[in-house]
Amino acid sequence: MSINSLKASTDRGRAGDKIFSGVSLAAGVLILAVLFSVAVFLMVQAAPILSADPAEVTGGEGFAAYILPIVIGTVVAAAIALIIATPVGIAVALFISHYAPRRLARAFGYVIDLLAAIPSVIYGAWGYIILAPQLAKGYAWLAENLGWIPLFAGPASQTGKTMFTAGVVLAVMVIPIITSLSREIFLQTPNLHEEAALAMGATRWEMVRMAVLPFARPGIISATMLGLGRALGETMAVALVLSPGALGASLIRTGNQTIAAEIALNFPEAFGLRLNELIAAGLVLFVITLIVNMIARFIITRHKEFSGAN
Amino acid sequence: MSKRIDVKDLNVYYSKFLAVEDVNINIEARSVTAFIGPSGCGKSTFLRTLNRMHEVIPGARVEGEVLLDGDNLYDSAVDPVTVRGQIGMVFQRPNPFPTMSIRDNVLAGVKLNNKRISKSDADDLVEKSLQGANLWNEVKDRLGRPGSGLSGGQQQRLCIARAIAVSPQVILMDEPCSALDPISTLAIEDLINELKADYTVVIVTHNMQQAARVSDKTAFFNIAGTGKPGKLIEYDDTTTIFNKPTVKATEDYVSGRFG
Amino acid sequence: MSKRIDVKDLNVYYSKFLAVEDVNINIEARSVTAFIGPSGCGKSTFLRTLNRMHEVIPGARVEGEVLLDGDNLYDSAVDPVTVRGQIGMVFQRPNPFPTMSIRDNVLAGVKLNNKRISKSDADDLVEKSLQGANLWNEVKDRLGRPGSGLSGGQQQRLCIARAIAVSPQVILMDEPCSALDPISTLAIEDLINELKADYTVVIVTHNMQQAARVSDKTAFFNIAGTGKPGKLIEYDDTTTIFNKPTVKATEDYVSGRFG
Amino acid sequence: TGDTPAAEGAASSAAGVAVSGTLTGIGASSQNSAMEAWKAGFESMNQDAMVQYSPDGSGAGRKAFLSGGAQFAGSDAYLKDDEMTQAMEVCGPDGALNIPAYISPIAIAFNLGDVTELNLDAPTIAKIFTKAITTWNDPAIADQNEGVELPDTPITVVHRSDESGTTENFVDYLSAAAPEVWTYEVDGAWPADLQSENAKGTSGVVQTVTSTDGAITYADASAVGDLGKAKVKVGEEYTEISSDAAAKAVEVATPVEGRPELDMSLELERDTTESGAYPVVLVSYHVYCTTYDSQETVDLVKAFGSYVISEDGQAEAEASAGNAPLSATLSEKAQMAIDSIKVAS
Amino acid sequence: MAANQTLQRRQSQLTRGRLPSYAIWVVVAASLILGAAISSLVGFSVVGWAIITAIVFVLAATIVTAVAEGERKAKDKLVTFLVYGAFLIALIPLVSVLWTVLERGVPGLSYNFLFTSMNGVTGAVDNQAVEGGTPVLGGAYHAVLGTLQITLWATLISVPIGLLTAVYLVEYGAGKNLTKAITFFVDVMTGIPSIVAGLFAAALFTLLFGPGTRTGFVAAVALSVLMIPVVVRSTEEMLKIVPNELREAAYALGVRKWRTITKVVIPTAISGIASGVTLSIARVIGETAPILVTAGFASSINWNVFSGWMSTLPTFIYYQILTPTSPTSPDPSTQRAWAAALLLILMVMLLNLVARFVAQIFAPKTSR
Ligand SMILES: Nc1ncnc2c1ncn2[C@@H]1O[C@H](COP(=O)(O)OP(=O)(O)OP(=O)(O)O)[C@@H](O)[C@H]1O
Ligand SMILES: Nc1ncnc2c1ncn2[C@@H]1O[C@H](COP(=O)(O)OP(=O)(O)OP(=O)(O)O)[C@@H](O)[C@H]1O
Ligand SMILES: [Mg+2]
Ligand SMILES: [Mg+2]
Ligand SMILES: O=P([O-])([O-])[O-]
Repeated sequence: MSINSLKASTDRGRAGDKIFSGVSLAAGVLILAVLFSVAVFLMVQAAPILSADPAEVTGGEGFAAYILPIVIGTVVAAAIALIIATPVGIAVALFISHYAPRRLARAFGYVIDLLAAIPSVIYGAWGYIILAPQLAKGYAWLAENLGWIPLFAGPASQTGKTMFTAGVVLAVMVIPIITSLSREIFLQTPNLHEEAALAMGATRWEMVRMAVLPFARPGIISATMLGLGRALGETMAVALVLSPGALGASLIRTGNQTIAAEIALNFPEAFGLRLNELIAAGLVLFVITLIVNMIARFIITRHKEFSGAN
Repeated sequence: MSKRIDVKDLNVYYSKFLAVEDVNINIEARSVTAFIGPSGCGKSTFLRTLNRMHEVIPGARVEGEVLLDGDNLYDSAVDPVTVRGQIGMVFQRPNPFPTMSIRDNVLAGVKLNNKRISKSDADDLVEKSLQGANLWNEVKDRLGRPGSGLSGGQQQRLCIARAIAVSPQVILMDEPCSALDPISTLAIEDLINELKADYTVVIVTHNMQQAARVSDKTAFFNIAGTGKPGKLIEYDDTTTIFNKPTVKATEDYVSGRFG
Repeated sequence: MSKRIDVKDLNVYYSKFLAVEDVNINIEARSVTAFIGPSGCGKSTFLRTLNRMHEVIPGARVEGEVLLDGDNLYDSAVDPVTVRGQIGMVFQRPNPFPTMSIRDNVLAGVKLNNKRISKSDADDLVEKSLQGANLWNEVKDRLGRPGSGLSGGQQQRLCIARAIAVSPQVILMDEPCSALDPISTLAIEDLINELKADYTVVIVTHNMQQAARVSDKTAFFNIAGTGKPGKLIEYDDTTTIFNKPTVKATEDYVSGRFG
Repeated sequence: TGDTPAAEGAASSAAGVAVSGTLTGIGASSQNSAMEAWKAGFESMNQDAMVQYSPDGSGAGRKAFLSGGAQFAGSDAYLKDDEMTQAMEVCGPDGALNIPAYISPIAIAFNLGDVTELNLDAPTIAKIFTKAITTWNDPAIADQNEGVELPDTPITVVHRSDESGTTENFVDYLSAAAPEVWTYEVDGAWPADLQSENAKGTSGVVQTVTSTDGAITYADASAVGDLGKAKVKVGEEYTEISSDAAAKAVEVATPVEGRPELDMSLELERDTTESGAYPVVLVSYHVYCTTYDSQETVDLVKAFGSYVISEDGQAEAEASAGNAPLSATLSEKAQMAIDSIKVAS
Repeated sequence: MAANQTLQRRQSQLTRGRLPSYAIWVVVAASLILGAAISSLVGFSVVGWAIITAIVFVLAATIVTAVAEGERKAKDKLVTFLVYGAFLIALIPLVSVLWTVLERGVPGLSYNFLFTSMNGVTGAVDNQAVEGGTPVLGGAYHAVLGTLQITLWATLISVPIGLLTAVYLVEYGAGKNLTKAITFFVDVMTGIPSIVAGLFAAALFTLLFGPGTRTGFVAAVALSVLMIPVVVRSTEEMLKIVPNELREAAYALGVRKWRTITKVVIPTAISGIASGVTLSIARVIGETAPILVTAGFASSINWNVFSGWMSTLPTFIYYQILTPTSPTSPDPSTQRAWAAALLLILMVMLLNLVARFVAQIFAPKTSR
């Protein structure tokens, strides 16, 4: 039997591949390890709350009663943020990739990226110094004219530091995340497909809908999920902007709270069981993120066959 | 339905590079015109100026006039979308939408103008177009699968089906049979012959026999040398071009004696 | 340098879909083999199994053996990279690297493999490869420009230049002349003839005359019907295939009588 | 590039021993400004020593201290009994020492146009903060302020959104001085049932009140700026907020029972009738160990602790933070406590 | 004669049914007037006028187009308006924030601010500055250094790990269970509240090095936990859209997979990757909460990330705003806070430029 020449040279040549794939694998495993330990850390720290006497938990009615309102608050704040930021973010990305005059597009992209450059403390400070008083006027109007809708039930906050304001600030913080990733993907849409659409007599929007958006769909979902992560986990801006309180349907009244802000506001003075409680709240946030992301992944993989990379 | 095209003094640029110079040509309605010429001489470039696809490329621009039944496509008041709706195109490189199924690919253009097309009309149209492009038999069982999982030639025929589904008045085809076997090639040539009855057809081809078989008129493009612009050398009835061309270069090219 | 290829009982799948069934073929070293057959019959698919490019597609797999000078490519100990280093390929759809200049595209095989090469050697290699692909004259003044700013035919020739620049022992070409004018086509055919002296060449073509002109042996693939796998119908000396094929289907196909 | 020099001081500490090393404290943010002053003053006298203080919050400070993560804690409340027990683990059998270091009156501050002074008794204050009184011209307020023109502006209560020592001290005052009205638990968090406008941190509530007409809050006196301040009824008089009045309230406080002899945890008498005392006051402590592992640390802690409670130290703090200095008697007692700190045997 | 000629010139078929170019201005004018009318009904304000005018204009222009040019054109116009509108809307907060920061921050930017720390700056010093009208002392030099060091370390940790993980997910791990696990955890990680990341890092280092281990490096680790998911997910998306035919082209040349990835795949996606990395840096460089619990709070300069406390610009800003150095006269602190904010924004802008520059060098040459 002849020596297989195809095998002969392999070992040395393969080293690079082995190392690179090994290192990549190691990176992935490392992340897994870190995250796993974050999860363990959270669970260990949160555990005492489960066995705690309900009366000792803040609110005196057990952990579930304590966490539920702020879970809802968190979800509401994130929802407001995404409802505003997703269409705006995608539209801005489209503006930069397909609508703005080509020569200016790059500069515009840079300008929008600046939104990401602003630290969250500053968003917080801006939110309560500038934005909240402006919105407060609108809230008064809403309470007066649309007060019958529970979302706008009065009395409107006088300072404007409400759930809606917090949602708006979060939206502003999320927009650059959605925009930046979506824009890059829009720009990568194969010319061939854009041309195919245009050649059929598609208007610009039809071309976008036919070629760009389907191509970018998984990317847009990922971008939105990253934005959602930010909206759910943002701590300082919400802590500064929101005037928290009990859960309520009205978005323009003082009240509601988010998990991240609850942790940030109370952590400094937290002690003993209260600390476990706050960390358990963090764990709950984990779970929320997880559920939303799993849904998103599910949507992405369902359409995998029709991915644009082929 | 069909329209004539008259090109006057057309210069086509990629940024500063003049790719095609000074083209004057009159293409009759209800005829098939073939563009031939060596690779890189500007056939695709020129073809793309006929439905304003050229300007999609950054920096690309055009000087001169292209008249569709007397109306200048490049008039500032003209919306390229209107132009492209009337002048369909099949690209040199097949480009089905990977995110759409085969069926949706065929219907893509139709749905633009006719959202509420009934399911049965759509089915008919899909079948008719795919039959026309000689692809129906091969894909009829997998209309719901992505268009990207097709062989090269199948993709090319899919793009042809997509273009004819919208029944444009003029159809531009850039090497429509380049990836096709003789059977499919003949089918497409038949299709072109059929289309001619109602539409104006312009094709780019490297296949002299094909040009001779399907076209009424033939335009020969050539390029003098690297960096020089491509030019329309001769334009005449196909029989004339292939049998007694007036320009030496044309004769050399069609007879296979080059350079 | 050149190597022979023996294929034994090869089945090729896309996930569950059996695309090509039961191929047995022996390709001699230092010869040119042509694959012909109707569109969608599995020529490209089969060609891609010869240098293990098929498995790059998710879900795609192969059963059977492909022996390169007796060594099975699909042996589990074989590194596909080694295989591809020895068996070069030109794809049906030209795919120059958009991130690279024309020059870098030609040198891609060398540079991406991190082989050190002096500037003058590199220049020589670029010129030689581009000359071979008959592209040198057209691009010599713009070697630094991106490879994507070329015409369809130019891109195709660039990909040929890129493939021959690494001097593989076997070269697989999928419709290398599909977008080329007769001049370039002849040049590429000359190239193939030259290559034959040292290498083994396999081409897919829809052009019977081309197959007849350049190949020593011809394999005819066919497909029985939709959803059926493609099969190798007949494989023989080119002259035999074109003049007195043994199978009726082959005769019909090469003589232009179909169906 | 260099650090801004503070006052050049003599290169020796108050105790006369040259000390060196880094002293780490974590704790109340209320003390932060004073702490900056102490740091600067102390470091300028002891070139080789450095003090770092992270104003994470009292709870975080005590937690860090008890786990050995900080050598001293700043806390708006003295260690609770179980914390005192825990402290034995890091501090040795004698546990920790609570030493008052920072006294600050809490102003009841409001934004009411030209009105910059109001007389309020504890029940009225409690009613305002429980929202039993909702407009400024409510008779309960008007009766105590004859001659003051009160608008019918609605009252906006502003409280802290974060847990805080200020809140704890303020509600402690309310529950002691107006027990019928204020029935809520004394806690660093504002009662959940009384949610109103709120903001994070002292500067947050002050900012909110400043920009909201008719708003009222409670905040560290030094930070309230131009806002109106309530005079609080103590005994039969209305006492104006001042450092002296605050110091006086602390002076009349009684030591917490059951603590070691030298510990200085104070039980403030919020319902005092002592004339001239202002009982809405926050006392912030430094919590030290009774023993440390090394002589170097002991020297450092003693030197710093002594400086903080010294007349100089208190004066520096007052100049920076606008708080009330410790009285001489308290200072003396504190010095005794600090002197007792020694190396673990 | 002239009149005759105009009569003879027939209407182009291609422009038939197209609105003349002045039509848009008519709509603009009409919307302005209508907007003024409606807003004065509700209670006139310039903002209200602008908003109502914009809405009226979008509606009117869309309807006019729909009537004259058909539904498709109208939809196209509408989307165009919305896309431009979205951009303008996104500019509003940006301009507002930037204006706020500039207005309040520029007065504080001085040589002194840039090149001194807060060491020795007490409330008394600030009081003096306010009363005596002398320049505000104290600066953010220490915080700038802290920000740079901590962010640099966080980047050094997260970018390689994030990039490699994304490479693993897209290029090596397709369909494997490990991939699913990593994806799962990375997804969850995107929603970690920043303070929890800080607490985790603090707990980790307490476990490893004893209580009270607070250094810049601990903060860098905390920030990495926040950065990594952003890097992984954005890179993953960018790698996924690299056309397979480019990978095939490289493989066919006998190029090893890792070289294909580093030389072909990543350069093709570099612009998006760079954007993602900048985004992740921008995200963490402005974090406050995790730094507070991991790096302590210093008012003097520290060059060593592995020992001693550190401040960053956000924590500096945070404390300057929330616990002003002098509570009685907080203005100097506020001024320093805004100046620091401005500085931070400038730093991120610069970083952004650098990233774009880097991306430009490798980016695909897409003249076509
Ligand atoms: N990625 C894919 N996934 C699934 N099926 C595929 C894929 N690519 C090709 N096919 C199918 O496999 C069969 C053979 O395709 P192949 O590309 O090999 O044909 P071909 O002989 O090269 O045709 P052509 O001459 O048109 O290029 C066809 O039916 C095609 O639809
Ligand atoms: N995007 C582009 N930017 C710059 N130059 C280009 C671009 N596309 C094509 N060219 C150049 O313009 C010239 C004409 O190209 P064109 O594609 O029109 O050739 P063609 O006649 O269609 O050739 P083929 O038969 O090879 O398709 C060529 O020299 C080509 O290199
Ligand atoms: Mg072409
Ligand atoms: Mg093929
Ligand atoms: O000092 P505080 O706890 O009130 O912030």
